[in-house]
Amino acid sequence: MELKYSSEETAFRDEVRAFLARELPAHLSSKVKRSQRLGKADIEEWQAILHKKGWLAPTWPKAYGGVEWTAVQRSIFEEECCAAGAPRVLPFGLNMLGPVLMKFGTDEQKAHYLPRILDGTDWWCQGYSEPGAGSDLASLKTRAVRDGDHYVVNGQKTWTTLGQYANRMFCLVRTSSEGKPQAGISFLLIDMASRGIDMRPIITLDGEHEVNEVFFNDVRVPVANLVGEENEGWTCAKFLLTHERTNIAGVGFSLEAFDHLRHIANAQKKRGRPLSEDPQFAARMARIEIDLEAMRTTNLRVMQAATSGAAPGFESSMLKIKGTEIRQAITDLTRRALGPYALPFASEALDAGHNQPPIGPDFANPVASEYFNNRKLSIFGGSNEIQKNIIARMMLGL
Amino acid sequence: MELKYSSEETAFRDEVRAFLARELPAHLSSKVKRSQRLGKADIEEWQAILHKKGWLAPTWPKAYGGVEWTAVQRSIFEEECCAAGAPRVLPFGLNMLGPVLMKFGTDEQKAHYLPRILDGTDWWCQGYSEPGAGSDLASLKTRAVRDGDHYVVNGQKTWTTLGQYANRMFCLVRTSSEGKPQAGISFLLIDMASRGIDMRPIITLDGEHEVNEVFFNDVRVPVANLVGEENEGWTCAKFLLTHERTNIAGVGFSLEAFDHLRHIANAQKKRGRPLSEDPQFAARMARIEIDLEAMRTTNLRVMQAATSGAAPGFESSMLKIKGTEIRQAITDLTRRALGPYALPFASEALDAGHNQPPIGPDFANPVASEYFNNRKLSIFGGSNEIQKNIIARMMLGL
Amino acid sequence: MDFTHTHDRRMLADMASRLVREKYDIATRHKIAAGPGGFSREMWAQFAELGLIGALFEEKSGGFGGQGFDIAVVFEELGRGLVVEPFLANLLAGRLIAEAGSEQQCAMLEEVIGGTLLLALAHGEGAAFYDLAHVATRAQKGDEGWVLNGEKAVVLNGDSADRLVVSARIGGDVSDEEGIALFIVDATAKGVRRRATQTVDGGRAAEVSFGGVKVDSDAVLGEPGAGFAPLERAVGLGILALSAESLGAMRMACDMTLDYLKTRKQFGVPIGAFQALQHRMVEMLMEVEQLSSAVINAAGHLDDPRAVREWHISAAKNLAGRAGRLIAEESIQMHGGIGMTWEYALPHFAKRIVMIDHLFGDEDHHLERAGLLARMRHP
Amino acid sequence: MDFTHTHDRRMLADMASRLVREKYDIATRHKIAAGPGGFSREMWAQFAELGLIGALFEEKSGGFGGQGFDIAVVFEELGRGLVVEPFLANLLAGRLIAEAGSEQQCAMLEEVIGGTLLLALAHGEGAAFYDLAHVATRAQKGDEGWVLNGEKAVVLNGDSADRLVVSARIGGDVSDEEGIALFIVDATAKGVRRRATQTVDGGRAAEVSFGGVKVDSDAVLGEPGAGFAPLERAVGLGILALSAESLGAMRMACDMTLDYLKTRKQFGVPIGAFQALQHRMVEMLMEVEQLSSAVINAAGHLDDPRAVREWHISAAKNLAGRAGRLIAEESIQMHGGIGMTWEYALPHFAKRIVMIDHLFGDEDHHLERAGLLARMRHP
Repeated sequence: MELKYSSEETAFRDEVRAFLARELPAHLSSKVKRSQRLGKADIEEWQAILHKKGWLAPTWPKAYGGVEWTAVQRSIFEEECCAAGAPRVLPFGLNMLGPVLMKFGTDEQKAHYLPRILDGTDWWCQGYSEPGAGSDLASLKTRAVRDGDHYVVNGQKTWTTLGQYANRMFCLVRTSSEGKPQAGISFLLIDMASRGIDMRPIITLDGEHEVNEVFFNDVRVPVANLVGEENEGWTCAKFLLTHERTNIAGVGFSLEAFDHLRHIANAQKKRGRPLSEDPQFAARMARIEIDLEAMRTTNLRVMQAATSGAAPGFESSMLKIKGTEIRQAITDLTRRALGPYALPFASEALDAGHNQPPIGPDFANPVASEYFNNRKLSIFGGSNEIQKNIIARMMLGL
Repeated sequence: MELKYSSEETAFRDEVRAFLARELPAHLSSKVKRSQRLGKADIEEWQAILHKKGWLAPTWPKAYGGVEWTAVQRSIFEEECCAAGAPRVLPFGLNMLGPVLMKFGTDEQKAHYLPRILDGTDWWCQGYSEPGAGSDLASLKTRAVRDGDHYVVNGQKTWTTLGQYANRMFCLVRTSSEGKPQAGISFLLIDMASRGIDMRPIITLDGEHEVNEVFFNDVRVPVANLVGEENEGWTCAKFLLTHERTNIAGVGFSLEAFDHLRHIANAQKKRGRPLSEDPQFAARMARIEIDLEAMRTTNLRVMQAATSGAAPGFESSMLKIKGTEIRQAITDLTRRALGPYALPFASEALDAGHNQPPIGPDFANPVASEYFNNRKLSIFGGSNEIQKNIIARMMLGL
Repeated sequence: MDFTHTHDRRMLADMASRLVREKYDIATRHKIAAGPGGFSREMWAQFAELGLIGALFEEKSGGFGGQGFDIAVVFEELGRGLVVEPFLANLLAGRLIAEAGSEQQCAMLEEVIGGTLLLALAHGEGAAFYDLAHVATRAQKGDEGWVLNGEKAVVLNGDSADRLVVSARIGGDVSDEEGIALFIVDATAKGVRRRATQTVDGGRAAEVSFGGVKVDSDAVLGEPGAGFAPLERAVGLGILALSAESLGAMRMACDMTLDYLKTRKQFGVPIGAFQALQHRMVEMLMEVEQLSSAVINAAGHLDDPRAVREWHISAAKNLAGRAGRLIAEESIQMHGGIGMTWEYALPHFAKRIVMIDHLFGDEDHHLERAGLLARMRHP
Repeated sequence: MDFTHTHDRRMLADMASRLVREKYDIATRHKIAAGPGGFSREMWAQFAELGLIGALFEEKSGGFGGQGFDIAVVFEELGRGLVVEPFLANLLAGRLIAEAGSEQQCAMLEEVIGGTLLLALAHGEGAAFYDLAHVATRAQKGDEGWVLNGEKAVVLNGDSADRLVVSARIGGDVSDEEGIALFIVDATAKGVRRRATQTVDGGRAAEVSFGGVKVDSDAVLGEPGAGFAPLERAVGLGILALSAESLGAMRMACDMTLDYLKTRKQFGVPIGAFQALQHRMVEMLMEVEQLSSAVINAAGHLDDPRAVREWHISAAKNLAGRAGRLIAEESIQMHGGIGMTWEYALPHFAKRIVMIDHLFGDEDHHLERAGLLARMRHP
């Protein structure tokens, strides 16, 4: 046991900091720090910078252009990026599809798609959930019927995050209704420019367009775009879900959000003293900080164990649950810190370039909206209830 | 809506107070106030005093010797008795068996048993739970086989509260294994002096003897002791469980316990100031008091609605859950109020007559032990989980 | 003691309920909220005509009720419809005028009850953080009246009000209860600047600044310097109203969630068959019943001595905050993705429920206050 | 950074684990706890022989470890067996002597590590309520030494200790950090009165009063008046130990509950099939993992600057308190009636877990303290 960073690790942190100070464009970090909207170009710009440095794919093998950092390095990188206000790196290609292709893809698929993920040619989106298949994913109904060298796809996907920017989708489709629901699922790669695809925005409770529904009407997909065997897509899906949970704890986000909360609680006054000194508020802050510091260590323990071969199971579900609970607790407390200033909300102030003076303190505008938006954290990516079911099944063996 | 007590209600409260001041023996209230053990004689003494006054059976019809108080009168009586430190009145005969006999008993049974409940001739205990039938009561296995004018009973009951003092037990036994488990159950009255009954104490986690297990080995019970029809005992059982919940919220206990907590929190000092003024502790107290005052009104609303004919359903389960949660929260906070003085525990100090000086403040000794003992509240009498199942079934109709 | 409503009050509740149900579906509500001023003047006129504004005022003020239970039943129904019309603003300012005002001043309440004059309370300030006595806005006595200088924050419906009831300090320190004066100020008076903003729950508010605003002596409401007591009473009614509104919104959120649990299927069964969700649903329902009792207590103790009255006010608001967060978050969680969408009604209820916690003291504020008041009651 | 234990420490943990598992079943534990002094001197000698006492002390004190992780792994195993032998008392007083004592004074640690000399820390007082600086007991300087007067409350294993480390005030106000002196006092010295008591979790403690107790000058531990800093460090180790002990007890409670969920049947299925119980069990397990991390953090930051070190100490104790209550109450609840019985092991674990919250600051105390320390770290 050694909780101190080694000199190599400290040097790595310095290197990351220097890189961020030099290469992270101010117009991007400014948007992130002020919770303003990031567009497609913003995200692509940052990913290109990381790609140029060779740091875009921390978890990929070097052979595929990855970095092969240790767990501690990855956590340092994540913390520093969050602290600096770097845009988040999209997980769809890098953390979800990439590992699936490396494990189940043909040599042609790997050679074609993996470089395009790194160089930004492809923006992938995820075609998993359907209106009738959320937590119960295996009940999905979107059908793919073989027709010569093609599959013909019909059905509907939903909650497709940032699908409006994507040119490709990895998609679970039903190729058979024999046997258990899981048995007849296949994993397909779909060109979003294909005829018969219709994408419609879903506006979330905070008025934002982040997710979409996607309709498939006789969409023809080459059989070459099948990953793994036909009807064996569930294996890919499960594998993907495990890897999606890299960084599922969101420790970096939470540390940065807690810092922001501390800033706000010091600035806000209650009876003339900083709110951070109010006994009730201080207790709420302390409770979150204690949970967060413990989870930071839990996360590193799990990541380190996973690196040395232990399969993430109980732990990855736990990190999802605790990680999202803590992130939600932070945005909840940040909302409370505003008092009545949580109410005013100018949606237009979330656009860069908006330069009206704010209503209330300059940090106030996005806070309540983010609190509501973050309710999604415990729903998406396998709801926290599903995660608890997974843990219970493992622990109880029932 | 009128939250003020009417002049009649205020006069009634005065009458109750005067009665308690005059008739409640000091040696009993002293034991209650100091959380000392009450013996059989203590409880019988107090019930005899109430019986003499005609106040032993608030919920019974006058025809059977009851009082027929209104809901508000009952709550006043309960609050005043708790505040004065009166021993609790045992529910087994009065609130459980009594109403069952009135509803399902023969004229002979009513004429024989009801007066004996009031005058203290019979001390009833309950024969419901079995080692394999707790929350799942209908799976009980104790068998009664007809043999001429008798049933022959074999099996085991458990958690028999104060069974060590009882001369009679009302008991659920299986008389048939046909149909659903509920279908073959009968409701029997058993003389505890019968040959073949063996009672053994169960010592609880706090070292006390309050509950027992009872073994039946070829115990002969006259068929005349069957209440209701053979195999129809489940109807009696369900009816009883509903009536058991009279006063299930325990508002009077909670009010008195909260007063005691307030006393302790004023006496205990933190950094030289009363603990009751510490922001964190004050917040914990306030939260409980708010919940308690709301439940006091919820309880009266339900009681009043029940009096005017509405069947207690959702509400009686809710009162059980919330009522026990609040009682447990109070004993939990009382424990916290002691600081390190929660640890010392002299069991012998719970006996009247003990006159060693206490370790620490005079209120400290029983507190932690009571906290642990009160864990039972959410388990016994239909666990809070079972109550939630009941409510869910009603609400969801699934 | 009696827990049944009078016939008249049941009629009032039924009428409000019917109106909201029939005329205020969620689509209408969104349209109204997005329109000019954030509410509908026609709808306001209808509410006035049916007596729902009058129900908030006592007969001596020209109203038809004004008791705690009148306020509670009306606002509970408003909460069920997420009604955005300025009931709260007019209750707060109107009851403050009724409480402290001269006969002449009270005369304007006829127009308020008739729906033709709109009021708002300009009291809270940016640095107050729920401290009701915090007033930095100053009033200086001049030759013919007073001059007001200062800024008010998040004035509910302050953008559309015709008149503002303004608190300003004439003595004492910034958070003293003594030294607060109240004024009735024309919203278009010279030196009054209003900056409107939408609120995240679909309402409207304004920042209002007073730059050397001159008012006549007859603009003073009650005794100058003694404004805290009537302010506390009026805000107490506002808190009662908000707690009841939140209760109504929570009942709707629970109804929608129960309905969803019965109809939404996963793994071949309605999700309501899952025990973990069942038990969480039960906890939500119990908290709603508890809040319902706390609202009854607050409404029924309005005429009690201050420490009792205000304890029950704080108890209701604390429970509204605690239960509100539970129900808002859990109802979204149990709905899953659909609960996150603008198109569905539920999240709008959740947003209103949570934002009510930010008005006139959140759960922590009222928990601390209840503790203080309890120690006054039981010294 | 590395989260694996060294080989030596894994050996230590294994040895402690085996000893507890093989020699310390619950029946043995009850018998020992009910015996004279509340613990077994033979068992203590065995622990000494196997080096478990020595593991708590650094090599320079004659021990074989004494690092934070040594303490953590030993106490976690002690927690799994509900061991009642006076490890904590000897850790607290022994490490205080090691920290502040002269070479001569430290010489007695050899006997402590050998199990032949028993120590206890007589510090807490009735009115302190977890305030570590609260010392009303006074020491007056006389001609040839000091005279002690005062009373100490709930001195863990104070009834059977041979020597007491006593805090007494020689200057400053009753809760000043300055002005605390420490003394090593023979437990049988004239004027020392001890009143033994059982504790509700099966341990022993004593009220100890000092009535004009005379001690020599060489009884002073460290610099008179500067006792707070070493006291805080020693108590910090004690809190680490208690948090780890609680962790071990919680792991046992969770194991028993998991086992019960798998085997106990209701309604024809194991009760672990009920989703509400499953999810609650998962929450328990997650909190245990969190506490495990907090214990690692506390053990690993012992050499950091005070604000960091003590923040992690308070974080661990707060989590031990919070997680402890959850796991104690939930494990009893899920067991139902059987969890309420003396005969069954579980409730004894629950009692110990909850009572640990009452030693050296409960969850609220350490929450407040963590908040203060966090503001020192991030001003």
